[in-house]
Amino acid sequence: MSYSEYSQSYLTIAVLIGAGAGMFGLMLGLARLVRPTRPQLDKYVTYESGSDPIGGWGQANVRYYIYALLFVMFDVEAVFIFPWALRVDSLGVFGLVEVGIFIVILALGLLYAWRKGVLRWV
Amino acid sequence: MTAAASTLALEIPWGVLLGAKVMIILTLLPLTALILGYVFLMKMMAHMQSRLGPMDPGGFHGWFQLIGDGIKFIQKEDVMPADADRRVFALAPMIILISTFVVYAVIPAGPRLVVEDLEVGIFFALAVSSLSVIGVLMAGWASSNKFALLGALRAAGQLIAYELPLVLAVVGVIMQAGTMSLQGIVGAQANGEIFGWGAVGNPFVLTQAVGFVLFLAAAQAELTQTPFDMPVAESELVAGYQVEYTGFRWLFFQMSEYATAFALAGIAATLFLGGWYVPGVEGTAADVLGPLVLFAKIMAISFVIFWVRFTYPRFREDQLQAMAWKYLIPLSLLNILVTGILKVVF
Amino acid sequence: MGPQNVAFGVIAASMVLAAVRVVTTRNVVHAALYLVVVLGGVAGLYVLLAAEFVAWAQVLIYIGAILVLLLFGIMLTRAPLHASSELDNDQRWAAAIVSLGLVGLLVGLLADTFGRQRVRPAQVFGGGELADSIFNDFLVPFEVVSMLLLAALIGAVVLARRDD
Amino acid sequence: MGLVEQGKIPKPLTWLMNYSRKYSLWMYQWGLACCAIEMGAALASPRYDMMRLGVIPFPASPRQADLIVVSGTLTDKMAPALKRLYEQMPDPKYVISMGSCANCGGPYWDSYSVTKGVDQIIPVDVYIPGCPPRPEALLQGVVLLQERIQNEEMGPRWRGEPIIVGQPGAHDHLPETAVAVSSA
Amino acid sequence: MAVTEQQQQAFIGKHLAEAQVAVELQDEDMVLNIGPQHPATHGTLRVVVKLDGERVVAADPVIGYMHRGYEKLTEYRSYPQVTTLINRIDWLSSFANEVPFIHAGEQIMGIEAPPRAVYIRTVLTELSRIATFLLFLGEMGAQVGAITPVFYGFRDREYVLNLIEAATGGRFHPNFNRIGGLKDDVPAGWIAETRRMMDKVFESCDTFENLLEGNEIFLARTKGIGIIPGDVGKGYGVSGSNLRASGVDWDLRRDAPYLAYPEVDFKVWTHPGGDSWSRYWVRLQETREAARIVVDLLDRLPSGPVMAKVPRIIKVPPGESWVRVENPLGEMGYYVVSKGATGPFRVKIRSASFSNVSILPWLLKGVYVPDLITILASLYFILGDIDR
Amino acid sequence: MLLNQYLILAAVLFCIGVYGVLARRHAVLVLMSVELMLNAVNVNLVAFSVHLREISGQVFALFVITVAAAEVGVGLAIVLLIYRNMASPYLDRVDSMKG
Repeated sequence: MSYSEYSQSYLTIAVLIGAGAGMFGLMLGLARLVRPTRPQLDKYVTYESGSDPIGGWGQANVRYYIYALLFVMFDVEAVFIFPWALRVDSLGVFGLVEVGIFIVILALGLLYAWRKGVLRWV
Repeated sequence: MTAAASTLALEIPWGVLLGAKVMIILTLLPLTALILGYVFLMKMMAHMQSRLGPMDPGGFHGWFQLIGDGIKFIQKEDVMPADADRRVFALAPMIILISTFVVYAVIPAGPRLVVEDLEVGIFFALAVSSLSVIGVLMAGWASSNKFALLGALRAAGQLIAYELPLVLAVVGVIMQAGTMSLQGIVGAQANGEIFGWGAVGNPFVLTQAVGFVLFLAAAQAELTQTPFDMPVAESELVAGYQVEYTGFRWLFFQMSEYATAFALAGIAATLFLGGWYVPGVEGTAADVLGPLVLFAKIMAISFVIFWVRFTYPRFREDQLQAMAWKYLIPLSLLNILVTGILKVVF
Repeated sequence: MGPQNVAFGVIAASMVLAAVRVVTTRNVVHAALYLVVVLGGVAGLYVLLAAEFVAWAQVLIYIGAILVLLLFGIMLTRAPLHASSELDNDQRWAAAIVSLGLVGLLVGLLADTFGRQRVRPAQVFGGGELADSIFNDFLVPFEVVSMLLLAALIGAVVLARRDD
Repeated sequence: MGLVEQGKIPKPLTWLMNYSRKYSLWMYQWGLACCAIEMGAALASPRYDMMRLGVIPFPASPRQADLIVVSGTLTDKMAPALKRLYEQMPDPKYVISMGSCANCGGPYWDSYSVTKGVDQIIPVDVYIPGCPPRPEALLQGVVLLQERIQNEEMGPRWRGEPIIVGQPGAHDHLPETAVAVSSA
Repeated sequence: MAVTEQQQQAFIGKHLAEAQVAVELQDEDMVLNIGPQHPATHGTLRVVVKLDGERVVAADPVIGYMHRGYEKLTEYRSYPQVTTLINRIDWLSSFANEVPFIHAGEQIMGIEAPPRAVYIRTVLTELSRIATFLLFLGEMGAQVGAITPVFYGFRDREYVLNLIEAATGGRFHPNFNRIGGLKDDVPAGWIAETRRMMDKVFESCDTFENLLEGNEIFLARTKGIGIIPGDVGKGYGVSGSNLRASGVDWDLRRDAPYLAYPEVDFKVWTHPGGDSWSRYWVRLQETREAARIVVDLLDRLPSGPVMAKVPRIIKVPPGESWVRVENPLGEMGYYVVSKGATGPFRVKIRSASFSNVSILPWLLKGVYVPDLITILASLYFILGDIDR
Repeated sequence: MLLNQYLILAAVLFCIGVYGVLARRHAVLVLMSVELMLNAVNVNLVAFSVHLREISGQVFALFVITVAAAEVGVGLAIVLLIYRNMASPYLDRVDSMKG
């Protein structure tokens, strides 16, 4: 694939992204023409089952952080595995062993997290 | 597409072609959402529950139902909570929509019918669809609503946890096909053979059955469909991160959900079921039949997705995460290693 | 002025604007979202440079993973919905002077060194070429990367775990 | 200001919009008392299956709902919450008052804690008598509401003006008990 | 007893939650209102929960959103009018509600209903039990996220409602009981029809067993969730299936016989688990058992009148009576004081759900939000029965 | 395209990152500024890789991304620890080591 063909296809992608945003804007603009606006006292109150929203708003649980962290690590791993997957044949046994070690080391991390109990809710 | 034009012996200028492509994708997005929503959500669910589903709207079996919903949502007021972060709140659905709809660009529907056959096609699709997490977090945070925040965190936690099996299940296919281009993967399946018997090609569902199951399970979770619908669990979080969204903005969430279902089913069909390929059809005939074949395969896969959705109760958040981390991800890593070993040995 | 240059201009301008907003905005979540723009812009630059695989790796890892991690981090530290004036310390002016000085210095140096050298992407780099390079030339770093990730994982788990 | 309030929507488009509003009544999953069970039967029982009429019981939050069926006794303690939830629904929105309690207090007409009629706090489009009304009655109420939506003027509804029915026109043939005056 | 200590903790936790709201949250907890409008609360219950992430630190049910002032209203109504009203306390099993009040009246007046009336009352009570539990079986699925069971629940419930309607004229609130008997006899062909429908009920119980019991996810969501130990349950006054699911073998139908129950041989189902699953399981078994009781009673339905001799205008002589029965939701009791007028002087209602939800602050401590929903669904309360 | 386009853009990004690191006191914002700097480096690496027709630049960019992932992971864990102990995400509160 030559660079010019390549850039054309990405131009298409870029135009698509633009068109997606355009459609979003267009539809909302259309809706704006038609829809009513009727301010009512409670309409802009945050919904909380019909009660007054009380107290501080929100924080997350540290558990999610650990999941996200595990995800980042394995995502990075996946990105390294992809190129290898393209060249399994030419890299042969050598590549396989390399990637095997790579995967096993990261799997150790998962095992560690598992053993440490961070995959449970407590 | 380019070559489809040349078979018609027409030289279509690139700009016109681009416009046509964009228009096709733009119409496909709501159209697929409508089809999936109507066929599965409205009708199939109703019949599974010994009901009829919408019958009145439009006269014939309620075909107008979802179109009517769309037109109604245009007329709905756009409400933003006073506490909300207005810009972020407004933009979140757009991010989710775009992350879905760019994926359509790389799914081939015939030997020459593809918007852009990127060299890194499947990787591109995975990367772009991972952006929806940002949109979900934006929506949940900007709503200033506790249900929304809890829902967004659950959704994000779930989307990322199941992103991995999704990505890793694809690796096996790439290993077998030796390319990341979706067109190339279809080609590899069309020309492949199993143990010297190549009559139906080599749909990777046969050799990558584990990968296929992993992919479907992960897709189910990515779509936040039951049993993985914790983020938008009605009976708990009301509507999760979408709770404060009204009117058209909310419709965009729904549309993206069904469009994503369609796109993921399309990718699954392409990766594992041979995409547009059907044995015996080649050349221009494949360009005509290809979209229909692909559509049939997509509907078959979507049927499974929605079947599961209407049958199962939902997991609890920790069970859901445990399933991803303790079963799906180790299994997909194992799948990669085994595929690699087999590939290198044979 | 080729189309590539136009694209570059658009991307660069939005990146710089967003980057400035990252370091000046008074809302933490907004900063993270502006960072999305910068990171997306970087991916765009990679695409322009025909580094296709790296571009989408950037999107997958940086935006899809690292930024989500950052957002989780922000929400764990209680992200307020409204602007807060406490995000900056009192060294703003000093910092501005330092970085402006640095910009001047670097730009001067670069202009002097590379002048009008051109960059001509000739070949598109998908993943395959990267694999060849990684598995032939960078084997040790590759394995070290996995050790690094493992170490980071263990470290972070130890740090973030609540012992109750 | 939208086009509807200025009356600039052409007639066929008005018809289409009314038609789609009519068949896309997303109803809020929420019940108050006895009637809620009959409402549930109308929605979830395959025999009645209100979804046939395009009433989708999907949203659990008021933000995506078009229709609220006040099904059951409204108490004075609940009334502010009901009003808030009603107001949190985006316009255009419709209200069906289901059952005697919601209409007028029903058997609790002399109770100290019951609001005698939900129309004291929110405008009602259709009243359904009964204690509780059978699911069929709710279906009939929905059909009446749909008829009203099909024939309504969008402008007044958009502006939130009182909607008077009973003038010569579309609703003459309807029983008086079922369709009454709604005021916003 | 362990209860008081935990009760105290729950109480302190609740007040901490309230104090926290007053002084801007200091730590990582947040206060969330679940209800009065929320799909999980079956109407208008409001549970104020204090959350740490997704864990419930303290939960405080706020009731009264459905309070209609029953006990006051009964003071201004005559006996037949009160029967109309109390139908609507527990609106799912209306017929079962009428029985204890009518019994109380009959006891004070010294009247006994004829045997045929007693039998039909028993049959109708069991039918309303089936109707109630079928809804529960479907609803429980819906609350843990399965969409389909609720439709089956409603579908099969119609069979029973049709029977009740055929016999009493009212699908929902029959108002069929009179002091001294029943308004009417059952219509012709009703008995055969009921037998046929009971077969369908058995079938539908099997369906639910297949749909939910064999489902791994359903098991994972309910097993070990919301465990009520037997003595804690008794301490809080939990009754009915909820208590039997905690292994307490206590059923008023057997232990304090009324209606025709002494003449029926039926099994009181218990389960030692005490968790949401056991509550589900016990109710499923009780649905079957109720259908069996119905079939059994129909076989031996005595003939004769359905109304004893009572004056046209009922005046109950001065006196008082306390009647309690085993309703589908649990123990329902009426304490009726009469001063000789056409209406009662004072009625005190002991409703099952009120006591059942009083265990919530204790039970919800430390569970996760999804489990909270499961627990609320499995306790199975009716708002009217809580608030009256 | 000029090589310097990329290099100068990277330099500007880098300096914005430097400003952020110096001027911000919210720990997460400092981490974000570090990300800016790392990305600037990556742009340089890839630009040179293409300019010199040498793929190792891109491999290094991947490695840098990896390192950034590890850095953010551990960095945020530390921030969380600080937040938990000091109830504040601001770095200048962490001065108990100061004499």
